[in-house]
Amino acid sequence: ADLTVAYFPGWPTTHQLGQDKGWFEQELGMEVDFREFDTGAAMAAAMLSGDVQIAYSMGVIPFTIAVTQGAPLDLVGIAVTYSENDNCVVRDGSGVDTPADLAGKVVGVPFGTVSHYKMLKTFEKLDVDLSSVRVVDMAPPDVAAAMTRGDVDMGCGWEPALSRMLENGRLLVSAQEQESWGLKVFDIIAVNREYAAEHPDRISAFLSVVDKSTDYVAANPEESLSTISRQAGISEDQTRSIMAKFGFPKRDEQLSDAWMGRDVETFIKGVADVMQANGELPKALDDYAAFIKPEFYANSAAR
Amino acid sequence: MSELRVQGVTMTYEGADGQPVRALENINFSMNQDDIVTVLGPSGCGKSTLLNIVAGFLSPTAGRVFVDEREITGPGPDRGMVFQHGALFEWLTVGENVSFGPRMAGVDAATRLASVDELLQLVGLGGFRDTPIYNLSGGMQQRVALARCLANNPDVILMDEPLGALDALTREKMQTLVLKLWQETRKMVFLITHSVEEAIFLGSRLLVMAPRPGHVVKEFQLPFAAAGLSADPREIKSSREFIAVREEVLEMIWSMEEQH
Amino acid sequence: MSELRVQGVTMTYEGADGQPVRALENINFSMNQDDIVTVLGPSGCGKSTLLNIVAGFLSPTAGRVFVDEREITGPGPDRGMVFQHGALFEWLTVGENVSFGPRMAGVDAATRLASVDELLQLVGLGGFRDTPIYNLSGGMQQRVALARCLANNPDVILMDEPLGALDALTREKMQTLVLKLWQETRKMVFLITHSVEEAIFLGSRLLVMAPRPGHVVKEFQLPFAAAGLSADPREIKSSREFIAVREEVLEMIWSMEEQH
Amino acid sequence: MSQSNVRKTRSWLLFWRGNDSGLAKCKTVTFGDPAAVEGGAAYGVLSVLTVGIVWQLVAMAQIVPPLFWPSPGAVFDKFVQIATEGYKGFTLFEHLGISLYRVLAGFGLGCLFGIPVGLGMGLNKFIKGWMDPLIEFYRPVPPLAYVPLVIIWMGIGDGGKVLLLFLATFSIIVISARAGVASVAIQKIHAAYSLGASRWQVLRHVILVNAMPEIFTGMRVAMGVCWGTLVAAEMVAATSGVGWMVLNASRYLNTDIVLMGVILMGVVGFLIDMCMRKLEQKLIPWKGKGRG
Amino acid sequence: MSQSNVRKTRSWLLFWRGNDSGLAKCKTVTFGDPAAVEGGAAYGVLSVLTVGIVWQLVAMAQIVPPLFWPSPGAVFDKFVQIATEGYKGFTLFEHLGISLYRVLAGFGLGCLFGIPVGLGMGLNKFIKGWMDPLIEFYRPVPPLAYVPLVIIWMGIGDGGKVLLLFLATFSIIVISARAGVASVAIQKIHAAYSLGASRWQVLRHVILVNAMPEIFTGMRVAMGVCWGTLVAAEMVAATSGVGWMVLNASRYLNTDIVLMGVILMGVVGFLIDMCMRKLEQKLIPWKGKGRG
Ligand SMILES: Nc1ncnc2c1ncn2[C@@H]1O[C@H](COP(=O)(O)OP(=O)(O)OP(=O)(O)O)[C@@H](O)[C@H]1O
Ligand SMILES: Nc1ncnc2c1ncn2[C@@H]1O[C@H](COP(=O)(O)OP(=O)(O)OP(=O)(O)O)[C@@H](O)[C@H]1O
Ligand SMILES: [Mg+2]
Ligand SMILES: [Mg+2]
Repeated sequence: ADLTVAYFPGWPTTHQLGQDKGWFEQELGMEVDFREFDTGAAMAAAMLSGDVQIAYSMGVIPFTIAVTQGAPLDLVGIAVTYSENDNCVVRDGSGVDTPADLAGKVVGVPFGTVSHYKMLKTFEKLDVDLSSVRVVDMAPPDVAAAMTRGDVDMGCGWEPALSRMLENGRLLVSAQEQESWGLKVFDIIAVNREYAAEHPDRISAFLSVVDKSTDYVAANPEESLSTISRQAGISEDQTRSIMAKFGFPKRDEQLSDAWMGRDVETFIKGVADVMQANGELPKALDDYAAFIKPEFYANSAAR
Repeated sequence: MSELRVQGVTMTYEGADGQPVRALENINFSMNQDDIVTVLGPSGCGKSTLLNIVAGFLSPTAGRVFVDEREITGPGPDRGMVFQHGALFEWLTVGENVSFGPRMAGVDAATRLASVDELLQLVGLGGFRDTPIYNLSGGMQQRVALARCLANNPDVILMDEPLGALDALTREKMQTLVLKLWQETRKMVFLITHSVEEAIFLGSRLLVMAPRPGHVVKEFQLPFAAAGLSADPREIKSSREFIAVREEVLEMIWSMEEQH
Repeated sequence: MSELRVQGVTMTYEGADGQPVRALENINFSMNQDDIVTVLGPSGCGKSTLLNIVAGFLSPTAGRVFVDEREITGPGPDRGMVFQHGALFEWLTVGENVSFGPRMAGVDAATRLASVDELLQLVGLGGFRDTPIYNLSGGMQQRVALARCLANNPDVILMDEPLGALDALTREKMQTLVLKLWQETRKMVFLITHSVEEAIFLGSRLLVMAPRPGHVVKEFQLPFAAAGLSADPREIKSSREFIAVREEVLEMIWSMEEQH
Repeated sequence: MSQSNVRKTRSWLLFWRGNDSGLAKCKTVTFGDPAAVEGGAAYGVLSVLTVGIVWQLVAMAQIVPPLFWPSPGAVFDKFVQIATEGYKGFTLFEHLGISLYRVLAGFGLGCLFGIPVGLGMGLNKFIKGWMDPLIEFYRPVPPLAYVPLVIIWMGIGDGGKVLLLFLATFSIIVISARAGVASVAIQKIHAAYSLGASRWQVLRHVILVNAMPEIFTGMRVAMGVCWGTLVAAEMVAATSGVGWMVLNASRYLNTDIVLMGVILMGVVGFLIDMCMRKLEQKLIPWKGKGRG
Repeated sequence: MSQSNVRKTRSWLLFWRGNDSGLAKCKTVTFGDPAAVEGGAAYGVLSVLTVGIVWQLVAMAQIVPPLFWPSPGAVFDKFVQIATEGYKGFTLFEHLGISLYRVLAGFGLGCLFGIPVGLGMGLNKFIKGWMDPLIEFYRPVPPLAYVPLVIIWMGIGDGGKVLLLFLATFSIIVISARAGVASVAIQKIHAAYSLGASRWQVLRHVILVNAMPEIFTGMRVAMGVCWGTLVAAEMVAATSGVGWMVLNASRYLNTDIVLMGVILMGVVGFLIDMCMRKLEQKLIPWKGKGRG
């Protein structure tokens, strides 16, 4: 393929409508291949190899890790915001009623992901001593399975596994409350820097199709739902409930201070500092502004 | 007084193509203490089959075998075995191989040790008690096999081509040893061989067998084994009587042999 | 007229402990067309070493070997080899084994085929051209080895215990075949054996060797090989002359042997 | 009852009781005799049936939720469904085909490079000394540990997957080819030279052919290892393949598909090994029949 | 120069040239002679050095960013750092210890159950028929394919990890123990019965001991496979272990740690195999020395 885009399986986003309708191919005038990836880290690794040029809905955390480690990637947009679709669930019968009860319990969470970060920030806010709990590195589906068995007391992750976790558990803290702490959760659109420098028009074109898809979904919700659920490989019901909690900011909103204008950079710097403090990263960079490139989105309207 | 009696033994195998193979047909003979019986015959005439039946590894299609009126139904320590090769336990030392039988029977270590040393002396392996078996030459290994079988004090010693894998010179020495053991221990010996000379030299009685179906063609009563130790073996083998018997036996065998 | 000449050949190995092993010391002899030389001697007296030097697999520490005035520096098709076993190519049929040499030399298939059939006839394996080698008995395999070596039409045939792994009866037949081939092809034959009888029966000349260091003790000129085909082999072997030589040789060998 | 009928019944019985030939009946020593365990395939049928029935019973008893223990019926339904409708854009047959293609490519490359290197190591002290530590070192590294490096270095195409399978094959083939060379009886080499063969002819007509049985054994082992490495290889950004299907289904907690995939991989792996054995019998009939 | 000094120099030279004994010098046929490739370890030193130097040069040339190609120095620094400071709460030594514990537990259990089952299959037609299809079927399934099922069935404790390693060991040990029984020369069995041994004594003193070399070979293979399965096992919700360390480091794109882990696993795997070989020589000195 001329252009390869990484995305998450089971993650129903509006771009899948454009994918289904072939708009990307039309707009870019080339073959566009969409590839499933397990984790943002795998996406980053594949982008390093040069085989993947764009990652749609890469987690902020893997992105932060990658650029801190020196990967030549850039953030060109926000893919999806989803505070409610990524959270920590306490298992019924685990005996955890208040945050203080977490001491000595087992928590399953995929390391180096947004869920992990969110958990760390939540613990910080709730005064839970990280060293008092046993945190286990697991992929969300595994967390869901382990919760059914009762092996973990609290699990963190994203959809669709999050729904499975909620079948026999409840949220530790609601998403609204977390958002009130300024704890945003969003996936980004990342590009291979070298590729973007060579073909800025393609990146902009890509972003314009994303917005076009978002518009179409808003206009034709029912038709879009079935298309997206097919593309994402999950049921229509699941798609509906997950997408209801998704936000898809468009060009103008993305360029505002709430996102790429200002907050994203602050957020990433905050993430990097927390990770450095927790020993997940050797050293955070002083400044992440160099990795945020709003100009591609800005140019997307000109087309 | 021990006695081995083979009564009307017949053995029919099922061949590869389902056809019956008549390996033995109505074999009858008996042997007493003081007998060393050698068996000679072309390949496939049923020698090993007969020995396996006497040893108790095979039960014959018809007929019975007795040792001192006890009917044989399986292997037992009253019949010691010496094979061509491959039957020693390579994970044990010479001494441990020799004392295997007594150890299985629960004889205590001190008693075992004494008899092992005596037996090794007898077969001429005095200083080799703690040597691993695999460091011995083929001839020495067969000495161990003989000692191991004697350690159980069996009534009969059954040997299937015991010297077949040895080179000519070693073989001559081992023939002398077999005769010596036979004369000193006075056990019955039943020995299969492919060598005409060996069969005549070692057997106080010689059975010549023929195939299709396996049967005994002729039995010889021979004087050479009894004389073997006192006189020079090479002289005996060059004697006129020996050569006469050899000619007769060879004649019989060549007339049977029609294979490559 | 072919000739093989061994001149002052000495061979010293480096032993396991770094000590030199004098396997051969100043060996001299030559053989001509019509000679069949047998070599006899106890284990370790350097027989195989000598043969390997003549074959060109080893270069001696000192001395030289010539075939028809050409000095030997490596193996070559002028000297055919027959080993005790394991040298046939089990992935080839009988015919393919026999025609291996000509095939390597680039002889075309039709010519090869004709000579293979002739050779197989000669060694008595007429109908076995397309049989896989592994379906043959040991004796038949040695016939193939002989035919394979003859296919190259060598000047000398070198054999290291060629009949050592065969049973007594097959061995007698093969002895006759060796004599027949020698007389029909008139090639030089150099044959190592452990069997005193075989050495005397097959050799027009017999070299008796002794170890430490390996050297030739005595050479016999013998009449039996020349007569071997016309008269009955068993008669020859029982003749007074034969037995006399045998006694002499055995006496020599027994006096050398001091190992188990 | 006709003659042939009798024979049929009889051979069926033989199969059932494990092909007791007349011989087995006359043997008195059976405990310890390796020949005494031949046959007995009928018990195998029994055992497979038993496992199936227990599985179904447990599923029916609903002791554990189907998420943990899908019924055989459910697994079979999935099989039929995926075989006909496909899974994520490819039919089951295509998934299998893609996986087989990757395995064969990695395996083929492994043989292509492994055999010459192994022969070289068996024949030449310099090549042997040079390659030995490299192979000895990379051999025990779990293929899965390479996966992150392979993605970074090779990207997400089939190249990375094939590289992993190649690495799994290569060391095994090298070692077996080398052992094959070492196993050649020196008499064969000597005989060939004495028959006038050149070095190249000895290599081609004796050493290589003589090493074939060992190489083939290595190939069988390598094929098994390749199949076992397939899932690891298909972790590398795949969108198809049976290994990927299992991993992908596990993400959606589709235990029935996972189980179906596991069984399928077992069956295919078994079939591949059977084919290799048959091939071996056909190509190397002399195997194990040399006399030293 | 003293006598012993001369000898030293000489043996060093021998090592260098690959221990050419006097013999090799007098052989005319070296191409094709397996004995001709003995020694040559010195070339190995050369090859390791060369690889190290090339690696360092490429790193220094900065052709590829260090993220793809960390320098040997960086990898070594990571090794020192993790060895002293630890990685995510455990020292390198502890990670290794935990991994070794898991491998040994799975391996030990595999042997404990595998040997009796293998012996049983070699001795009894019924056991053989019953177990055969089950083992033949599960053997070719890639361990990684089980991982999702193992989590569902066994949870996230060490149990699941050990189960995976157990499964990897079990089939290999069963097959080798069974082959060991089949390899016993019937004369040995016959001899033992004729010497008055009971069935149990034949099993204990002949069959089992006779199968030891084969079982041990199986154990060596199984140990290698276990080590190769370790990373898969530590995918199952681990927080420690070298396999987990590699996986975890790859999430953070710490290529240097990944590479360090890969090298470490290679070295440890190699050392384990060396120990097993030494142990084999010590425990089974008669290996390969029987005469049929
Ligand atoms: N297990 C068997 N099944 C079928 N036929 C057999 C079996 N064992 C032996 N036979 C056949 O029985 C006949 C006698 O065999 P046996 O081994 O007793 O001969 P032998 O005299 O010992 O031969 P050799 O001198 O070669 O050892 C042969 O025709 C042989 O093919
Ligand atoms: N490769 C070798 N390295 C060191 N010593 C050797 C080597 N080959 C043979 N020897 C020694 O050289 C001597 C002669 O050996 P050779 O094999 O020629 O004897 P042989 O007469 O053929 O014995 P046999 O009758 O047992 O075949 C022996 O002492 C042997 O130990
Ligand atoms: Mg027999
Ligand atoms: Mg020799």
